[in-house]
Amino acid sequence: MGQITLQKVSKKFGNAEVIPPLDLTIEDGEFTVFVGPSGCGKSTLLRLIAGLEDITSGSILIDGTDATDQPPAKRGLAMVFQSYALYPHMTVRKNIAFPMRMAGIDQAEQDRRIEQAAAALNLTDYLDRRPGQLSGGQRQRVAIGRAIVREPSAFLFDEPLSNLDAALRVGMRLEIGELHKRLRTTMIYVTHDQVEAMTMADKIVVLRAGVIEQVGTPLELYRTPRNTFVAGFIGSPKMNLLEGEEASRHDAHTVGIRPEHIDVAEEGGLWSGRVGVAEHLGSDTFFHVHETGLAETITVRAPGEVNFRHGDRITLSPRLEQLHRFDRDGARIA
Amino acid sequence: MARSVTTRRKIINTALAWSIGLLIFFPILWTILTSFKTEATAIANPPQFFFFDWTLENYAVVQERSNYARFLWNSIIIAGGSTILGIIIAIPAAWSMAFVPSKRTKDILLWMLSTKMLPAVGVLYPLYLIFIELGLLDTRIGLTIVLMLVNLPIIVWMLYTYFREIPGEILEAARMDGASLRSEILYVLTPMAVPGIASTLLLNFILAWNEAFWTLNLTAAKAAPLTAFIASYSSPEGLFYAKLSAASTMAIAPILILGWFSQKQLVRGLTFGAVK
Amino acid sequence: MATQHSRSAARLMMAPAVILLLGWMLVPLTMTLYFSFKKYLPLRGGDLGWAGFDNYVRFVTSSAFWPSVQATLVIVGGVLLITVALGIVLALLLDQPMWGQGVVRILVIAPFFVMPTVSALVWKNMFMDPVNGLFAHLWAFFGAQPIEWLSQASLASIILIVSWQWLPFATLILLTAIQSLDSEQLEASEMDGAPPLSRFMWIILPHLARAITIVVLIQTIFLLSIFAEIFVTTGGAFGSRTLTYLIYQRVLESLNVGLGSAGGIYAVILANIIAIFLMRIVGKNLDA
Amino acid sequence: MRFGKTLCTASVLAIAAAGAATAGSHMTTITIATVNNGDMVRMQGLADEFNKEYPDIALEWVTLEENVLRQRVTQDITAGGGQFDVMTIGTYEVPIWGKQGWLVALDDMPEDWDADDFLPAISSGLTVDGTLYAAPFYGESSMVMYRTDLMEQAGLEMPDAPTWEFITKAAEAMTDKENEVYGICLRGKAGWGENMAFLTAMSNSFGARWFDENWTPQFDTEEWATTLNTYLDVMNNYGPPGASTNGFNENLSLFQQGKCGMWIDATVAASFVTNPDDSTVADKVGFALAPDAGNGKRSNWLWAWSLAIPSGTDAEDAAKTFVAWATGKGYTELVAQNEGWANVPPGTRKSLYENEEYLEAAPFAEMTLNSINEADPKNPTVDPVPYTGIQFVAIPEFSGFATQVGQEFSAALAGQQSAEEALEKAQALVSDEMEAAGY
Repeated sequence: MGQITLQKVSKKFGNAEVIPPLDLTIEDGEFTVFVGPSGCGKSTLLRLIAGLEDITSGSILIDGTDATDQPPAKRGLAMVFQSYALYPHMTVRKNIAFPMRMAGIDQAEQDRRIEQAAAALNLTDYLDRRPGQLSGGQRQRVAIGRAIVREPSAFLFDEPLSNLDAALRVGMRLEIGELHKRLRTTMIYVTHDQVEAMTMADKIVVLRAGVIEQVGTPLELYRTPRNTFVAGFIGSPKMNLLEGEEASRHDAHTVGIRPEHIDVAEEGGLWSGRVGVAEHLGSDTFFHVHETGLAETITVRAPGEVNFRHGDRITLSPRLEQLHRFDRDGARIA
Repeated sequence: MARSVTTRRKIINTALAWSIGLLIFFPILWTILTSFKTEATAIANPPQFFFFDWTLENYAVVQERSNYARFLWNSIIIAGGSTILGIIIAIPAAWSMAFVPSKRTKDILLWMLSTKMLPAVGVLYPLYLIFIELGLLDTRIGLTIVLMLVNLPIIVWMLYTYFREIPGEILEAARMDGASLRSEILYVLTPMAVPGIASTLLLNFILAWNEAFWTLNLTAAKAAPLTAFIASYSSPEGLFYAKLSAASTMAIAPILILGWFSQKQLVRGLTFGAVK
Repeated sequence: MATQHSRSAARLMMAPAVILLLGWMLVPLTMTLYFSFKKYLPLRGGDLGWAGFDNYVRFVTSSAFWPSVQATLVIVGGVLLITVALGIVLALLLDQPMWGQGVVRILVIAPFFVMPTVSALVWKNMFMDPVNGLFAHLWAFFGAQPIEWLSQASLASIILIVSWQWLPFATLILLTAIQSLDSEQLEASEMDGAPPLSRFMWIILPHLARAITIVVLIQTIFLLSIFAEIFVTTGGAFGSRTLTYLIYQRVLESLNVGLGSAGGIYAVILANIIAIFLMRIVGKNLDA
Repeated sequence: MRFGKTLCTASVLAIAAAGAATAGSHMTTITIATVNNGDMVRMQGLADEFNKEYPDIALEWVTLEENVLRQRVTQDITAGGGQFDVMTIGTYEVPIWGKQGWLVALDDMPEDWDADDFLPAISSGLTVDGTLYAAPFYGESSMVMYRTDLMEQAGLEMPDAPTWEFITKAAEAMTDKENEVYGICLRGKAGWGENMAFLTAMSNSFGARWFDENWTPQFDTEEWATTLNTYLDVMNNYGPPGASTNGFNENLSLFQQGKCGMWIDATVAASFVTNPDDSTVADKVGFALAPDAGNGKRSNWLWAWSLAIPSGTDAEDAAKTFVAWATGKGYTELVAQNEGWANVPPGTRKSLYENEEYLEAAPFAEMTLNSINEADPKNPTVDPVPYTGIQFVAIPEFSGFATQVGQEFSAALAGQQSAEEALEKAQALVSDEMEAAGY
């Protein structure tokens, strides 16, 4: 079980309000990702849930009981830290056993759970090593193992993949995803990387300056961003946001069009411009187009085989049905 | 990446460093050498370096005159006891300062250090009266407490700087894992800080060992450590360099040997963890 | 960065150390303060009534007061200057590649282990004695008149002895600091065409600022109260009487506890002035 | 984990060990504070003999350098610390402390201790209002010790009672700096028991005094100027280098190495300079009375290192037993048996100077006795004074300001200031201190 409810939760550090009062419910078994640029308060929010920080006002309910004043250990949550926070003086086995030792679980049960977790995480051969002797990915798995054996009602991940190299990150992403599928336990995952958010989440919470901008499934966020901030944050490369005359033509203050929703051709398009940098990824090619008279740069995603060079003049055709319209305050116009 | 250096440069470095090192070490070497001389050779001009008749006579005389083992044992108890006691009191304090800093933390830390600036002579008489009142004069326990208090600020500061190097996330992890404050400090923080604690222990052991004001003024016979032992050889009837050297060697040898064996920890300790 | 719970725990855990030190500071200090207003002469039967500010006035107006403050500052300043300057040179040298670095380091650390009393005795008798000391032999060997170290150059001699004791400390801290300097920084500046001297001035020295601060702070704390070195070598004669030593003479040689206590209070004030001054600098530098 | 436990256990053990130190049997333990002078060290060496005789008294020794010892015992007795059962103190402290009631009267000592045998000059200095408060361990005056061979070379002959004029002449004649032979060695090290002991005694022979009868300091007088100038002249011209840091010990060592022509110092030094084990000039030493300047007073002092028992000790009987043993006639014989007659502690008993064996073994015995008898602590100098004491003034403040005066004179000897400046400063600081003390 692991339903987590935040009611009017706020946090001040001194006089600075980091998180204005907010409400949020995370359903049992859900994989929720907090995403936002650095400094948006997502880690703080996670630490409030963990109990590592006091909330200034409001209350936190875990499975319906008020956990606001409970110390971290009593909340039945497990956390995986950005730095993994492994105990360097203990072996992998001892690291994993530590929470159980603290909970006073008997030795046989401890061993059983360690074996199980180690097998699941491919750590069996490393149980007697110390964290210092492990690679980054292995350390990550130990940290997860330490979280699993507690059989918590929810897992909290604080940017767990940011210290890994790109290839490993993709692998670990999948492992965590599969773990979730297997355990069906609530997971809250903090990241600043929208790709991670999109690929892993059941539900994404987009935060900016402590305020929730939008909550929804990845596709909801992709298809119907509630405002220009979410529109610009979700999706890669970023959505092109245009103001001025082009926007007015669509009765909006701002219009947005994603790079993958623009077609390129040598001629005949709606807009025209000159190719700046062309990034050839093989499957796709990104063109950064200048001199369109609409914005500094318009990014376009074209199939890999399309081949224009720096300096070529091209034309662009936006698919108008995929156009997002926003008002003066940046809110979506339905 | 370290760059390779020409052999010539390395030879010059080596020669220079060794000469300076030996120069700095020379007074100690000379004392040790002199302790094996007869009184006559000790003051001979030109000075005798290695080729003299080595004798252990001075050590025998010194041992006969004063019970070295007792002074040594007192030194060990007092220096060791005060250091360990200090560490036990300082660990929680340093934990608070390092991991739960408040606006006043630094002020408290600096205040603690400033208590070390109080001139000991100024408070000797009052303290002597207090010691009489409490029956602590010439007891090892009294001296242990005083030296612990004298060194406590340094211990707290050193531990504080070591603790600050330990990432707070690990302690938070322990807290998430269900560790109580006590378990957190005992099972996670302390073992992780072992190198820092070891060097703190060492440095303060040395400071306590060499402390000569309180140890001399608050003891008579029973609790007198090696500083009192050496005080009975300063300026004796006639100047007996060889015997003085023997007594000096006996007084500094234990700590010198300890220091050399634990050089690595000590170097760390001396840097107060504050320089990286 | 913590919860209310850990904050109150923190306060509780700091309590023993704070209370002990507070007691250690306040109890004797209060007694000293009390005595300082008393005519307290143990050899005449102890407490002879209140003295008002007599002791304070007498202590400051005594001809020995200002010279003793001056001697204190000269010794502290002199030792700091020598240990820091030589410490940097030595640290730079020890940082170079060489054979037997470990052994050299041991040789250089050794003086730190020597009891102040022992080192004072050894220096005074075996080196600085104008007849039998090694220096006298050395001077005589070159045909020079041996220097009467402890009387003709008493302050310099004491500074020499104390510097010898503290040089290892300074060297080690500075060495560690130098070793932590990113060699890429130096290489970059070399690529930029900086000659060795400016590399030292603009890269190494600023990097050492923090280490130097620590050396100065710790050494000042210990140097303000040096006693054994003076007691053994000159007994405060020849202008080497520091404030600490002057108080010692008042309290324990003249057994004028009242007067000495007043001196003690002055010393506390001086120490605090220096402390505040130091803490200002250190406070800034320690945060880095 | 284990580390924490070890830490706790270790500290508990350390505290327990520190606390358990004092457990003991029915033995009475007495703590004896003493100076690290040769005679006292010898006494410590003979402690086994004491224990053979008194197996139920255990002796704890606190042997310290003179200045440290004096400070420790003074601090302890004034504060009532009770750390010591027997203290080694001198003629300066005994009258002051005895008057304060800090010392146990030695009026019920065993019969065979024979208090009447003590030399009157010595015991009078340890007596307050007719009661003896300390037992003299050894007594001393000061005298001239000189090198007979150098004197002969110089073509001079030392009279038994020389004048300062002669001493100066002889010093000049004996000085041979090329060979590190200096005509005269005198104390220069600052301290009331070091250079000031010598200079005060010397000043007496020039008719100077510390205070007039109204307790006004007298450093501005002609007599003091003559004293100090004579001293500085002879030392600067014929003294050893570094004289301003030489005390008794340093001079002894110089003399033993054959570097001094003359040395005016404590009579006890005689046995050391004539001891062939330590001295290279043992068989070339002559003795004479301390010099005078024709004013009817000689420049010799009087001192007795004595054993006293602080009142309030919890082992008074055992302490008395020890004091009686260490200062009794039996001890003298014990030392004679073990170390030879020349090494017995001198200057305390009449009987010693009637002992043929001693007189034969100690060529300096007669001169020592004469010097002691020459001294008169009640009338130390030419003019009357309000104080007693020859090389000191028996008031509590003396040790403090005399040491500071000593530092000024020492600085003058080191050439850092002139005699006039030194005297001026001395006058100022003594006036200050006397005023502070309420005279």
